Amino acid sequence: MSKYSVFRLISEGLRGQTGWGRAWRDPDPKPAYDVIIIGGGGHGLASAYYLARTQGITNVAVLERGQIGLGNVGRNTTIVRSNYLFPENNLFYEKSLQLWEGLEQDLNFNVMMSQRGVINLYHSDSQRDAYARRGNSMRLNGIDAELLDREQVRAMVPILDFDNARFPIQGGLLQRRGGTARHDAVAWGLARGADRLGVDIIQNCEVTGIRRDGDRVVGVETTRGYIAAPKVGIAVAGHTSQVAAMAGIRLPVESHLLQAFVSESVKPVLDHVVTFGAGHFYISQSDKGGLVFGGGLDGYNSFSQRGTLPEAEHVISEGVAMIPMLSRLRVLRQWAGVMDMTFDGTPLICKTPVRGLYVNGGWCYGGFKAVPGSGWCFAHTIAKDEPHAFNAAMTIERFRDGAMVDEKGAGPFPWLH
Amino acid sequence: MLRINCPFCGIRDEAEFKFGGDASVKRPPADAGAEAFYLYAYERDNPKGWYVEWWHHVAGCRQWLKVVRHTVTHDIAQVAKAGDAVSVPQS
Amino acid sequence: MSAPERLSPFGPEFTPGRHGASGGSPVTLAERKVDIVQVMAGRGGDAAAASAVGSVLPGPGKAEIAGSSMTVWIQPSGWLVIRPRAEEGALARTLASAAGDSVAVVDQGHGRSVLRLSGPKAGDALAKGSRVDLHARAFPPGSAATTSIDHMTVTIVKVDASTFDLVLPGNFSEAFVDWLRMAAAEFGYEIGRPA
Amino acid sequence: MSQRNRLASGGRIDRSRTLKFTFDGHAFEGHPGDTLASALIANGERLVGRSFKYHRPRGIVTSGPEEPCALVQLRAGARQEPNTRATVAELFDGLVATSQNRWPSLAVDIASINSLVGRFLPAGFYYKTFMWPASFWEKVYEPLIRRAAGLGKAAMEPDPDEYETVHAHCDVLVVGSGAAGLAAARAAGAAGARVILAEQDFEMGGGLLLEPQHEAWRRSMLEALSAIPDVRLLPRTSVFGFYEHDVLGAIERVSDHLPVPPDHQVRQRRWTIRARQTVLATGATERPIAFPNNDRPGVMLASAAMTYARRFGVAAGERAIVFANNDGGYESAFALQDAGVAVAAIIDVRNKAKGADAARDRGIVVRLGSEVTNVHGGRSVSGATIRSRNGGGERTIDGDLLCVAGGWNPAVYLASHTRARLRWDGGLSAFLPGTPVQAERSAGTAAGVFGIARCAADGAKAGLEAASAAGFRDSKAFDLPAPDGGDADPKVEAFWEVKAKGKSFVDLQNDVTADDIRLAHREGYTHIEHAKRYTTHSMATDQGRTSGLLGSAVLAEARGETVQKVGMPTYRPYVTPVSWGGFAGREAGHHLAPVRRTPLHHWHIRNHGIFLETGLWLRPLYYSATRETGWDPILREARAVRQNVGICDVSTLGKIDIQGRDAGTFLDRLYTNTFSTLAVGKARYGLMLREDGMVFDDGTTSRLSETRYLMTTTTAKAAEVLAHMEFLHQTVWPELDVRTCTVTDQWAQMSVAGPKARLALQGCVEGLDLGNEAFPFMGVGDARIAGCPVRLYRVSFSGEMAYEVATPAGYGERVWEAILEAGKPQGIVPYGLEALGLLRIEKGHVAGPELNGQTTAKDLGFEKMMKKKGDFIGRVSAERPALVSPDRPRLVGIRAVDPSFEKRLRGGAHLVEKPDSKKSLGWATSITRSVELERWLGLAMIRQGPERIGQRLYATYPLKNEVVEVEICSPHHVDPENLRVRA
Repeated sequence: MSKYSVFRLISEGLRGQTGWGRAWRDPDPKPAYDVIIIGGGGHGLASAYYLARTQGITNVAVLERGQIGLGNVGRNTTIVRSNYLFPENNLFYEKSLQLWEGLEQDLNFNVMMSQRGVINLYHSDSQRDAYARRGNSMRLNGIDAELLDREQVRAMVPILDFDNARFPIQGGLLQRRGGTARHDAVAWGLARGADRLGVDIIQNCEVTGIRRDGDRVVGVETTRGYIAAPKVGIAVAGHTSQVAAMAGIRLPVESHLLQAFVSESVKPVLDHVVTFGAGHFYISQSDKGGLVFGGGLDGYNSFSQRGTLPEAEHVISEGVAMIPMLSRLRVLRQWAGVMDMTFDGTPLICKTPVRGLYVNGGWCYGGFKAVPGSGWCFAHTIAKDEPHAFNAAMTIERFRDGAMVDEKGAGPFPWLH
Repeated sequence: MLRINCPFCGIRDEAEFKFGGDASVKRPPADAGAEAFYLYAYERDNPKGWYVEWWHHVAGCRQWLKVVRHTVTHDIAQVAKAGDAVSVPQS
Repeated sequence: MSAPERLSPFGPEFTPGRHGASGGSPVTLAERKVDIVQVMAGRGGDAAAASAVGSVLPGPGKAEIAGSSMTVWIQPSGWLVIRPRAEEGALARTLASAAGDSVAVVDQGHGRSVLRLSGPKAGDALAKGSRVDLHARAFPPGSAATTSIDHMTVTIVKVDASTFDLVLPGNFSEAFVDWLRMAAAEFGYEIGRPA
Repeated sequence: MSQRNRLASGGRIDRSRTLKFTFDGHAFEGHPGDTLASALIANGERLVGRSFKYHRPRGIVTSGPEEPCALVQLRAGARQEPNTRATVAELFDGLVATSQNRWPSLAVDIASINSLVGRFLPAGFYYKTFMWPASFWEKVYEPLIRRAAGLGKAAMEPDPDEYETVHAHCDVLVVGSGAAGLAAARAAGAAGARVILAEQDFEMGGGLLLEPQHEAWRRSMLEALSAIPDVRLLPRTSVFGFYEHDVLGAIERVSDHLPVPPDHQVRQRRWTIRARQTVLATGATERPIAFPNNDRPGVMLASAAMTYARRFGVAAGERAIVFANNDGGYESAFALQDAGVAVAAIIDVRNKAKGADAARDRGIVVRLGSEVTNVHGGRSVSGATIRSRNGGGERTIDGDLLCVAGGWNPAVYLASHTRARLRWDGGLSAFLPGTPVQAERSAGTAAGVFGIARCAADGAKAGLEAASAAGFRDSKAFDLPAPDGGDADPKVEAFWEVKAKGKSFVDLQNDVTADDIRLAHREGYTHIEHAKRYTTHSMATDQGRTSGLLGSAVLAEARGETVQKVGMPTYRPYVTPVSWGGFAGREAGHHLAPVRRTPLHHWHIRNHGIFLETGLWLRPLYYSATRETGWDPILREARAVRQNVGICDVSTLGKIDIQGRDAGTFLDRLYTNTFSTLAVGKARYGLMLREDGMVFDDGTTSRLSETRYLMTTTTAKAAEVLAHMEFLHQTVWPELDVRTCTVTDQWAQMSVAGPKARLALQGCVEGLDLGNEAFPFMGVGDARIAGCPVRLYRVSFSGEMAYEVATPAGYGERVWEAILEAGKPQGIVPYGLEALGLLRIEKGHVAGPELNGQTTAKDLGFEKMMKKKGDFIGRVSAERPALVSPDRPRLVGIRAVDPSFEKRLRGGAHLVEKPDSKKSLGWATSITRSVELERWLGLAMIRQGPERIGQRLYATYPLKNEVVEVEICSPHHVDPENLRVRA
């Protein structure tokens, strides 16, 4: 397993780049593991990585139905931030952001984490106050946040429409440490990192059943045979309901479509991540030059990974309204991911009614930025059989108890979160 | 773009409608207790396949319609009036 | 006692004149001065509603048009009764007393406005916003459809091959004309006098 | 020499007119009918761009929308657009184009050094480096990468042009107007179907445009189509996406062929087409072969070189070398020769070729079983090295044009969007559309049918079938005169890559080589999606239209599997890139959303109202004719209300008419409190919950008769409340006799508030005794003002004695002015949203910031409004343990201890026990300067709030490093006993 460095790159360059081996192995499944993680996406890979890295559990398998990293971690708008309102969320996402900040050196894989700043625009005094409540909450919890006025926003993002807008921009809430990361690289880097610590990443291995002995889990049936494990973690956001149902569990989760778009690549015009406060639109420019952007959910349950026309109209209109100069650029591609939407917009990282079975899902919009934090907390929860303080609120029971963590106040309507 | 065949107005674009969630859950009677209301409000089958859901023809005849839609293909098998029974295709 | 003249919901800039591209046959648009009453029959109230309105109540997707009066289906057991403008509130009062308890009668004379759009290109201009198929085969005269145009809920009534009456939400009347001006500019358009 | 490569005759250009244009500042000429690409070739311009990563010189490779290399910056100033494919940009007089991604010039590009160090920059190199030291990524490495990346430059000004959308419906949509498309449209049109025929090119005809002998047939078809009223022809229209439910998106380039759009005309128009049936007659794209230096300017697809000669009357070179794995190369070679281009040789990888003898008869050297192992020349091809595949030495051939015929990829993009699985065709070595899953069928070359006559027949069949499927079964027979010729055999020898030393490009735009794909494979990125993402193959603006299959083939070989097994990256919308403006249509700038105006809007404008966008509404914040600033106008208006009387436009409140025998019962179930017992002629404040127990909305509802109520909702929730009521009535309690409808727009409504409100109104109200006994608090009555019918509600939001006056919208201004006139002696002033907010905060009335979906009735101090008996929405869920926990934040008032206004309280501040404490006890929801108490005060949600009344806490606002000491108090800062409203 070769270490990545500029020196290695040069020496490989002199011999035609022929010396690189596989980034991660391609093992056959063993009959049994200490922990099985179902799902080779960002969260599953991160969970396995941190099980090995921080919990010392290396006899771990990640079972992926197809190829790793091609679900939501490979189809998002790459934004990383921790600008949440409630402490239950902002402390968790801050932990995640801190892990992001050291991830490249930790993994020896450049995931191109770029802390270019995330600006949420506000368009009215009441929206400013709501953002201030959030920003102040972040600051009280030790997270960076700045409230910008209109001129400060103009200085940072001059291409916004300050003159002819239907919903004029009054200012913005800035988190400088927020930014973007190269989404595919995160999956690959985590896979390589977990593999180096001994984790088996098994692709083309679909879980078809969860075997129980009474009230506890004993293993999983797969398309490559039965695999035993006393602990099984589900990390298949988008399809959490389907996998949980294999263990007879019904969840407060619905699956919805979230779309993303990329424009052709142009020389740098936008240095930050900017979100429109008068609608659903967010945008950043990738290192390759493409403008990567997205909007809200399509608003109805879906497992389709296919882009739709109404959302393209909706999102792109808001984009042009926010940044009129985009009008003459062209949009290249549109795609969609399947989001687990919970009934309060906050995820699940918790135990289930089945002993030894854990669930990590319900990521709503927050999945990508949560990847390292989610893996770290899930690994802790699995290893210790109890949640860490960071994910203590992210239970299934909170809905029965009335302890929702509803940042938007949208209520039990998943498609509105 | 979904096109929904409103039993009153005919086939119309998604833009005229608002989604209203799972139509297979039924509001419990007032005295059904907390658990029944929890299940009603929060737990879902979330099927990957045929799904019965509410759509409100809000920019049309303002009727709440029951739509049988496939959550992978988005095909619509049936659109019924609120009080009518629907049949869910097997597959 | 008759009420004073009311302000047009289309705003002060909706004044007669020719705009947009010149030549050809322009799209014409004009406010219709009408009374509008929403009639909603309760269970078993359709007959009472019909007898109060005094004409056949059209079924879904249809409008019953007689001269400058029309009755437009808008929802199950719900219609808009549109008549040339007369005494303020009189149409609603008359219908309410004629229809009785099983029918809800709501005056919408100020809550809705009616814009008449005509000319050979009227349908083409409308198609820039109307998601409903307005082609003669799909939408012959006497058809009515409530739909969304530029995020506003609009009821389109086809009066004849090249004439549409658009029933608009009162508070969006000006915004709708803002949109229609853009849609019709390439054909040229003429704002006519209210009638 | 001007247009030195222009042929003396032939082609579809109009030589009688000359168009001037510039490229990189050099002046050139072309003709109508040219694309920018054909005109550049005519003028001998070879080098048109630099590649993305290595900055290698690049030329024109194709003649259509699949062009990966010839991307230019088109136009200048605010209209400039980057990455425009020269191959589809129509030439117009005065066109200005510049090359991209080079510095200081196209010919001398410093960054082309990347090409020299390319061996150190393989696919994914950035994942392996730039990690040390960690802080250098954002500061050093990334800025360098960002600057180097990106092709063209965006205009930095708003787009001056307009766009629009059109909704279309048809029975049969035909995409593509080649022989198959024309025949399909004609067949469907003759059957009586409504047909739309969309063609991305500016001329209808596709491949027919290349053959003069087909011109008569093309014309007759177009004439016939034009004569059918229900057939719509849309040239310059690219269908970019095939979506669910048979909806397709298309973009029409209305004015892109003109210097600027004509008056009242848009630049582009986006069509949303609802098609009962679709015929995809989208043709095929020729594909390249990978060999060293196959990216040099002058290496071109053979069909493109033929197109330039036949359609545009230009010679793409003087001496062509053709490299082929199929017969198509011969057709192109002959076409070039016919146009006067010398053909140096045909290098055919096959050992046998049908056209070889014919070629030799024409004097063309044919080398069977051979391959091209290198291309000579830097900024332009000067020759090629070839060798026999069966061994033997290499030899060099001179030539300035290398035409590559690697086989055909049917354009399956739209079919792929529908999720139809692709089907492998061994003869073509290409994927064909599989079994349709939506209402579509492919025809002609897109379906793997080659030859003009066969395409026409296939198209006609598809058109008839589509019409029949759309319900037009009684198809009239129509005469389809068969066009002749063009029976080339499309079969190829599966040959993808010449194995020789050097950079063999697979994806020309993203600079992905065959070695890059093999490296990805070695590193475990063996799945096509992984290999694609790791190398960025197929991810450029052309989405791999020419390169996609080639990449799969290289990967397949590395994996030791078939191309069929490896598959293709998924094609997603858009087939060709679509402008943002085209998507936005009219919804740009100020037209993003329609403006909702109250009936008093123009009065506000005439009287110096300063507006705020609230949802779609525009509402006056305050009125100021002078240069008042900051709080001055707001305080002035609020004081007038507290001391005298003010009038405020509240027309935006939602209003819902509720009628029926069960209207009272219905309201009892909607609201937490009871309405069935409300007396006729009275109003009552009501609170609504969501089913999860959180507060949904509030407002007053009046009983107009035994069976009729009028509900008011908040401005923000008006539409949601009505939808909620319809849901409950239609799906949960259909047995109730109740009918609802919105009457928000029917009424202009104004609040007349202040101790002198009665006096003011008495001066204009006719027909209603406003005395406190006759018309007490919460009374409702009808009257007239200025001859207009009005309804008065004695309700108050400000905390002062107040009346809401409603009048039919058309009378709003008249009534408003009459009240202003009548209130003059009392000093009446109009007040806006800001003063309204100030007053309600002083009074402790909740609004948006408190009704934010996160608060329960108990949180807001409304627990007494939750009736004990009977069902209502939210009753059960509101009792969940965490929602009744005493620890939840609850509504209280807060006041700055310091009575000066120096230390400012702000909404969004958090409440803490010590000035430097980090533990938030709650937050300030609504803050104002008080006119009554002369200090900052407001409302807050604080844990154990009511128990803390009298305590001092600190309002901390770390975003501005502000801390203000506050006292916790009742939310009702003004008149807590409610004496004024009842006065």
